[in-house]
Amino acid sequence: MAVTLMKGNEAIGEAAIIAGCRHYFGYPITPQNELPAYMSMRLPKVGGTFLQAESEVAAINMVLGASAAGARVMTSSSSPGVSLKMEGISYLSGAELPAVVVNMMRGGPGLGNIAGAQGDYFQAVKGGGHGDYHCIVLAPNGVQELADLTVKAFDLADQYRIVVIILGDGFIGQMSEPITLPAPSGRVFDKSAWMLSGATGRDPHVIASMRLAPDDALAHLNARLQDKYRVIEKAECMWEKSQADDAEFLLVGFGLSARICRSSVSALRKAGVRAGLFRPITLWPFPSGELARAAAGKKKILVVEMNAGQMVEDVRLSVLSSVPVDFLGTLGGVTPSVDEIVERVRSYAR
Amino acid sequence: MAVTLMKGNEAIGEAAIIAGCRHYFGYPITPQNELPAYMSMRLPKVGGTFLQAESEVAAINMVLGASAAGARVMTSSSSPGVSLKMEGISYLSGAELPAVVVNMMRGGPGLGNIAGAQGDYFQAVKGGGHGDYHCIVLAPNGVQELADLTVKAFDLADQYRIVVIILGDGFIGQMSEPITLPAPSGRVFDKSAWMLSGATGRDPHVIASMRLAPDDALAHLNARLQDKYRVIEKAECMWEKSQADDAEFLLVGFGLSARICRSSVSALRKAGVRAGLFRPITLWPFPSGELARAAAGKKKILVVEMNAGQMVEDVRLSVLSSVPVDFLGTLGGVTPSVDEIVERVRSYAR
Amino acid sequence: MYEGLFFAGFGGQGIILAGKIVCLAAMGEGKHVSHIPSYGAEMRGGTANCSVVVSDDEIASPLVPRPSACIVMNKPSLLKFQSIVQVGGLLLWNESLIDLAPSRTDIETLAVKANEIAEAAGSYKAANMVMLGALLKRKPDIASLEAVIGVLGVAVSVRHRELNDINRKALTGGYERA
Amino acid sequence: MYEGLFFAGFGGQGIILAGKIVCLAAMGEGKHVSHIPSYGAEMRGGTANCSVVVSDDEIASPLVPRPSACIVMNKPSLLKFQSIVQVGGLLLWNESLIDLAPSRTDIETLAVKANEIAEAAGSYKAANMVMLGALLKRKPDIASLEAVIGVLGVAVSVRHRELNDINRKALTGGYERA
Amino acid sequence: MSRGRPELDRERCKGCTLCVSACPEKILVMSRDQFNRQGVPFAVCFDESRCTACMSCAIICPDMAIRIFRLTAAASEPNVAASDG
Amino acid sequence: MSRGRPELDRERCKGCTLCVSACPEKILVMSRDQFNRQGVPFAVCFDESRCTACMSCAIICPDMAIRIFRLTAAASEPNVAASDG
Amino acid sequence: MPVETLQEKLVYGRPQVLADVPNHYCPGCGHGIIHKLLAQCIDELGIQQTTILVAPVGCSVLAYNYIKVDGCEAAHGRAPAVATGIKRVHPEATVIAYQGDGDLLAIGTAETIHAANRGEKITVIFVNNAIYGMTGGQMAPTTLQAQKTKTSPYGRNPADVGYPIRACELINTLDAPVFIERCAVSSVKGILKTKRAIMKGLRNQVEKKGYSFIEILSMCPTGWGMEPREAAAWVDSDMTPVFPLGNLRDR
Amino acid sequence: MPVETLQEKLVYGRPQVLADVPNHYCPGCGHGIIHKLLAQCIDELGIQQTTILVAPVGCSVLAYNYIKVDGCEAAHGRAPAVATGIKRVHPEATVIAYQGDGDLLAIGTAETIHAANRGEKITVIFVNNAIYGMTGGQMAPTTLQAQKTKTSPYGRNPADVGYPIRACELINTLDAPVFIERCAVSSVKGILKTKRAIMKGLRNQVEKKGYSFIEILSMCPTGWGMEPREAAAWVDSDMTPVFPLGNLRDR
Ligand SMILES: Cc1ncc(C[n+]2csc(CCOP(=O)(O)OP(=O)(O)O)c2C)c(N)n1
Ligand SMILES: Cc1ncc(C[n+]2csc(CCOP(=O)(O)OP(=O)(O)O)c2C)c(N)n1
Ligand code: SF4
Ligand code: SF4
Ligand code: SF4
Ligand code: SF4
Repeated sequence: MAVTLMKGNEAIGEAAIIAGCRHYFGYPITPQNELPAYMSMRLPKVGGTFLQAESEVAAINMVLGASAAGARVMTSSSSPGVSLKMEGISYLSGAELPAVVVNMMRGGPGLGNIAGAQGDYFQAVKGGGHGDYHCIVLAPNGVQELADLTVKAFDLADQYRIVVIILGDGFIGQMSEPITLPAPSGRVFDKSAWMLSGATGRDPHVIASMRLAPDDALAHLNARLQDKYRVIEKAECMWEKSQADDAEFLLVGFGLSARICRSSVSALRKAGVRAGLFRPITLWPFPSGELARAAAGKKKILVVEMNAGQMVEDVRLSVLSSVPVDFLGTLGGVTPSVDEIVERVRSYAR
Repeated sequence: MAVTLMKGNEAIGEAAIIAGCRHYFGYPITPQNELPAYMSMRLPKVGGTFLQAESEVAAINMVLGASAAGARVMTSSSSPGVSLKMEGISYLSGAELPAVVVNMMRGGPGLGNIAGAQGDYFQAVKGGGHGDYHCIVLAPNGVQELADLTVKAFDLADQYRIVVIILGDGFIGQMSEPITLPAPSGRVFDKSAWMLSGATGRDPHVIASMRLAPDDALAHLNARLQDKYRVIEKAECMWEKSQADDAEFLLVGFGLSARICRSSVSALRKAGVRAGLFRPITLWPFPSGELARAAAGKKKILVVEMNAGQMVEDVRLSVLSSVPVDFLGTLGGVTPSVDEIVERVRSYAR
Repeated sequence: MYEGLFFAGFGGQGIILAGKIVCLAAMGEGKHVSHIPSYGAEMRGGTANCSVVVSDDEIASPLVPRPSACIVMNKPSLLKFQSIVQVGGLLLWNESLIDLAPSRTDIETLAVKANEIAEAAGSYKAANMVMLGALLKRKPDIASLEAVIGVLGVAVSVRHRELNDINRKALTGGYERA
Repeated sequence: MYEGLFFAGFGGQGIILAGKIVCLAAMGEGKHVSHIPSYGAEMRGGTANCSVVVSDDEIASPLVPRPSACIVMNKPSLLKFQSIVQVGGLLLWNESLIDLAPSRTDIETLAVKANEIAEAAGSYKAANMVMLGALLKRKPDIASLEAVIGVLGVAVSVRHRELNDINRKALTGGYERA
Repeated sequence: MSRGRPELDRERCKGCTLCVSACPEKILVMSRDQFNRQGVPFAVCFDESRCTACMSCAIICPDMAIRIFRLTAAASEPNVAASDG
Repeated sequence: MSRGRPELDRERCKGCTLCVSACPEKILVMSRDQFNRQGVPFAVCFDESRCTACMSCAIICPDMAIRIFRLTAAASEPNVAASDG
Repeated sequence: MPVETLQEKLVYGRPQVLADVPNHYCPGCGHGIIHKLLAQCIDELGIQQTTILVAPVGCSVLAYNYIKVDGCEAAHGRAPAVATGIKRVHPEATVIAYQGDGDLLAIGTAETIHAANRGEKITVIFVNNAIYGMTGGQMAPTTLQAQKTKTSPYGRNPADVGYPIRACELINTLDAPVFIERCAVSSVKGILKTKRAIMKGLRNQVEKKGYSFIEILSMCPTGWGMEPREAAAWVDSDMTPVFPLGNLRDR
Repeated sequence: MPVETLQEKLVYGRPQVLADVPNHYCPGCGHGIIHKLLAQCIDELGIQQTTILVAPVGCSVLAYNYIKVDGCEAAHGRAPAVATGIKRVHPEATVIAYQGDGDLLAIGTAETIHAANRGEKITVIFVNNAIYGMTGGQMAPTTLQAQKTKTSPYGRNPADVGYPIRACELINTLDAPVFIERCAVSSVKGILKTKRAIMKGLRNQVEKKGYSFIEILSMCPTGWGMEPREAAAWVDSDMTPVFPLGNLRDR
């Protein structure tokens, strides 16, 4: 396959089209504008629909409609815009509709700035919307993975009838790297049992998250959701380890932070410090078991994030008291530096 | 002071007025409609402003404007409506504006139902909006506390220039109990250094969450926010213990669940099982240290929530591996029963 | 004392109000009380019910999963709720609208022709008061009939105060017939 | 080899494009590359810069906190970024628009009259290409001049392709003068 | 002139009385002492012979509690459900 | 008829040329080989004597790079900043 | 018993697509009438198998339980966005957004205006009952001047919160819609007119013409605190002067 | 040097309330002109000390840095809501919501309509430049038919996404607003008219009259990919036919 230099945001777009996505609804916001621009250029050429919605709220509800109608559908935004989608994501989750939502995070809170950041981990992973639900959260660390995970995201969404969030950051979206465009997975999902298409020769289908009667109807829906989540937790954790087995110190990071950690591991190894990296690729389900195994016997874990400490809670929940967990965070769209990471880890060794 | 039978939602309204709140912006949603209705009746009588906004999004942004203008201001909603306020809450937090937001939680996700529930713990406590921010989250367990904590909420909001969320559930909002209306705290907060009122004889004030230049301006804002959060964590934790000291088993719950736990403790004690209760009153800051102390030496902790397991993560983060933590949750607006709690705890004793 | 009460019927029968009146009266007599309505399904045409606790001690859980006394005002409520009454508890049912006796045998049951008695007192709309009167007779520790009559003025919204004469008669009628 | 490059100037000077061209050329020669623009402050009137890594090995972090070579196209960029160049690294500065020499003495510096050379090649807008040419001469392991000229056709958007003749001349001009 | 018959479903009737006001012949009234299983008085026709099958009552009924039959000469179209108005 | 003088702030000028088209006397042009510190050509007045102080250029300038002075008889109002248009 | 020589013919019966179950609406509620009309039109156009109904959050949240077509819930105010998503996937389907006044004109204002402005090929049925029914009678954007509601307990005061919004007139400023009409279901005549408007609105979709908007003045006896008959009379006496009936556009 | 017998008088200078700093707008951007007009009006009305400016998310996000009055950021689209909150606390203040077309007519449609409908006593300055400037030139609700933008790369297609929305006409269907006018800053004459409209809009607040809405057609040379002069000409040639200039209401 040919190698192309592609911008992260555009790679998502092309990968979505490869995955069979023909409907995109979104609203402009930096730093992800190249994605809607790309879709507006490409989708009409492949018989698809690009629609710039009047707002992020409208966009996520158009996604809901298109998904209910059986389509593979995507929206994208960045932090403030994604906050506006919270109600809609909760509705999609309650109605068990598949959708792919991209968040190219920027510095917050509020209007903040447009530098890349990782401050929306809690929102994506714990659920920024109301009620008990989960989205599958994928954290690509570069352009190739953005493309590959986009294709995977559509399959996961359809397989589990769930929202899949691609949680990137502005830097990754803006970054260009050479990639090999992924092939379609070829997986086919039959939606005929539930999708809306007109009740031709069958009983009407209804897509709804409301459960009023009997009293425990909503509890039943939730129980089914929880069962599904347990299945996903078992089946879909993804992670990457590098130089972790013999390491004394384990760095944990996702997305861009993980790449900075990888450089830090090299630097540390060069300096004679046995460091390794554990990188969760799925943030939900969080690879807790794998991390606990990887962490066993380490002297210390250092979690590096471009936020004030979010994933670190899941790391702690994974290892509990078995290994001490330290945290290094950067705020407001600043990236962590290899130097400070190296310095921190060396301080443990002293 | 006279004892009055009051509905939870109305008690909040009256307490807010006692606390000096003269501006309310909201949008109808069950199960909190008695609060706006009450405000629409009372505020005009005390020279205040009640305004039914066109949406929850508009309401939270009116709150932002009124708060920037120096007023004590409140909004209220229930789960789906609160999801729509996430962007606004992130903006308020970034601009360091005080506000009181009430969420009378209902069954989710999506439209769900209108029974009381506790499924928005993560949203309130971890931050459903984008970026690194915290709201002080208060979890009253009855009508008296709803009133008392409402008065306190306004003081906390002004003292720290922070959003305070009163996280109740539909049952508590709808419940009537005899209460003694709280007195005003008498605390006075001088907002003249930052509020908008017209630049009379001073430099203009600007209220904003955006920080563009220099590159680390947003990092600085965030660092200041984080410092503030550390102060609040030290100073403002609230909790209640009952029969916890000699207990072998510790129940942990908030709001209505905590009251059901209290009944369960009585039942267990009657049955000869030494159970006790730890009830966080502030969910953020979470009383981790106190809980860890209270938990020391217990055989087991049982966390009871009307959700699929949310606060239980903070309990685990507090006690780590020191005490085993079990969870009992109810879904979709169903309340836990004393019987099942008792049964669960007795199973530990066996 | 500790009584967990449960009132059930359809919207418009004054279920919530009956519970509130009990609370106010019991409060006046120094009791702890709590009242939780089931506030329907955010839609029209639902049933109405509420849980009331009256207790000498502070009330932990305000929920009443197994009431010591239960008032049911229409047939769906009887069918749905008779099972939750605690063994040995009391079930008052509105014979005027329910054509089927309770099937439980391990509880005390009492049929009350509430609509008829209320109609006789002036309006069938006071059927809730009839049931309440009957309850007070059977569960005198909750509150006295006088106390309940005494709070009517506060409890009933201004619009309906003219009904209080009827309410008083209905309460007494129910009390006497129980 | 591993080169961390940094390009800085104001919007409209073709900073991002210069970085992209380097990537494309280096890719063609089998290198790993990455390119991150600083995409301004979501507002107008900002500066533009980008970080490029060219490496024989897979690239871990695409960030370039301490570039081995840095091109600055205007004065604010010089003032802001000369300090980040790694000791012994290379700083190329556009003498046409900067009236102040770099103050660092622990790095290699090279003044390029980019606008003049570009103007001579046909348009001052090709100043970025002049700088790039100079860079290629000094850091030949990044990519060959031919490779860079070879990718111009792909890299430059259709609208501006007629400029590629000028670009080629500007590249060569910069290369020759460095 | 043909005549008709309103068929009132007392259990579906919610007692709104809209049909009563809508009937131009004024032949509908609410039951007085009778209640349906939902406990409300329901609409009844006290003089079907005056019904013109104008369908006004049925058209306005929000609860589809009224069907209208028209009485026609025997050789008319087959008797199928139809919605009109 | 009074005469005037446009005062052009070359460093504030962004070179948009709106003033050039707005000037009814056509006495403004963009600098040719000169650039300001931002690197753009700036507006200059090549014949102040023809300025009528009509203020058109100043009014349309988005960057407040033009101030206008009117030349009046000595005994006129005090010389304070005024905004007009 | 019919006279011997006569035969009984059912001339007004339940539309096939209207489920044979009691609805949950209050006595005298206009939603019941409008559901029936919609069902009749779907029947008569024979489009049951290609219709997709988007139900709003409001009293009619369960509309898909009564009208037996494929149905979709929309979050409060978002029915036009959801309908847009559906229609863009199934351009052949007849997509209906059924909405109340809180839904369509308050929280959903942006979605309403923009679906109309795009000329989405959908049919919007707008039930204007001048109040929020489902949540217990709060002020709506269409609440009349001086009308008392749960959140305008002293009557809607235009000096404070403005005048009722006229949806048809608002939408009539946009270029794309092909059909805009306001009707009322407070009388038999009004109902017949309403049916014709709905028919037209649906036919415009079948014929791929474009966006249709039908506003229907409707009774909410519960929210208004009126007897159903009073409520119907109030529509005619108080609502129609503010919301004049008639067709505003038919292309 | 002026002629001896003559004296130089400054007749056009920086308004006092306009900060003496370069703005960040692109060359030829209308925002700079409009800021200046607003500053002149504030100066002339002498209301600097009682004015509160709500800046939108858009190119003018930093407006409060240029106009030296109390300033408040609003989330994208929410300026009217923020202004409402402020005005309800300080009814004596002059509260201005300054907004772009994406802000006011897309994401903020509901807030726009409802603040206008309530007759909030604020002044809305609506900068219509037919595009999203800040985010790099995407389609706006006011983008013209066939106009190419980043998200309408083949030109805005009315059959797919409808026609440009006319804000003034939309708001003119509401009862409460007291002043509605559309102007343009593409020419000196237009600028003078615009200033008068802004003046009126602010005076309406000082005089406690009510809600004023001023739409200003403005150039975005960068977003349109035009030279500033072309852009100004395009406002007159292409925008004004779609958005006719003039006063729609003055009470
Ligand atoms: C986001 C959100 N906000 C508020 C609500 C509560 N809510 C449910 S229905 C409704 C309004 C109902 O009024 P209307 O749209 O006029 O319809 P009606 O019930 O009168 O038919 C509201 C505010 C909700 N479910 N979701
Ligand atoms: C919730 C949210 N959505 C999107 C954005 C991104 N955004 C910033 S400005 C803008 C639109 C700018 O266009 P306009 O309002 O027309 O103002 P202009 O820049 O043209 O003056 C957008 C979409 C944001 N900051 N927040
Ligand atoms: S069909 Fe006409 S005449 Fe007959 S009962 Fe109904 S309304 Fe009256
Ligand atoms: S209109 Fe229907 S529901 Fe109403 S009274 Fe008549 S039959 Fe009954
Ligand atoms: S509340 Fe009003 S709109 Fe809702 S069902 Fe009852 S009458 Fe109909
Ligand atoms: S992008 Fe357009 S609106 Fe924004 S500053 Fe530049 S010219 Fe002005």
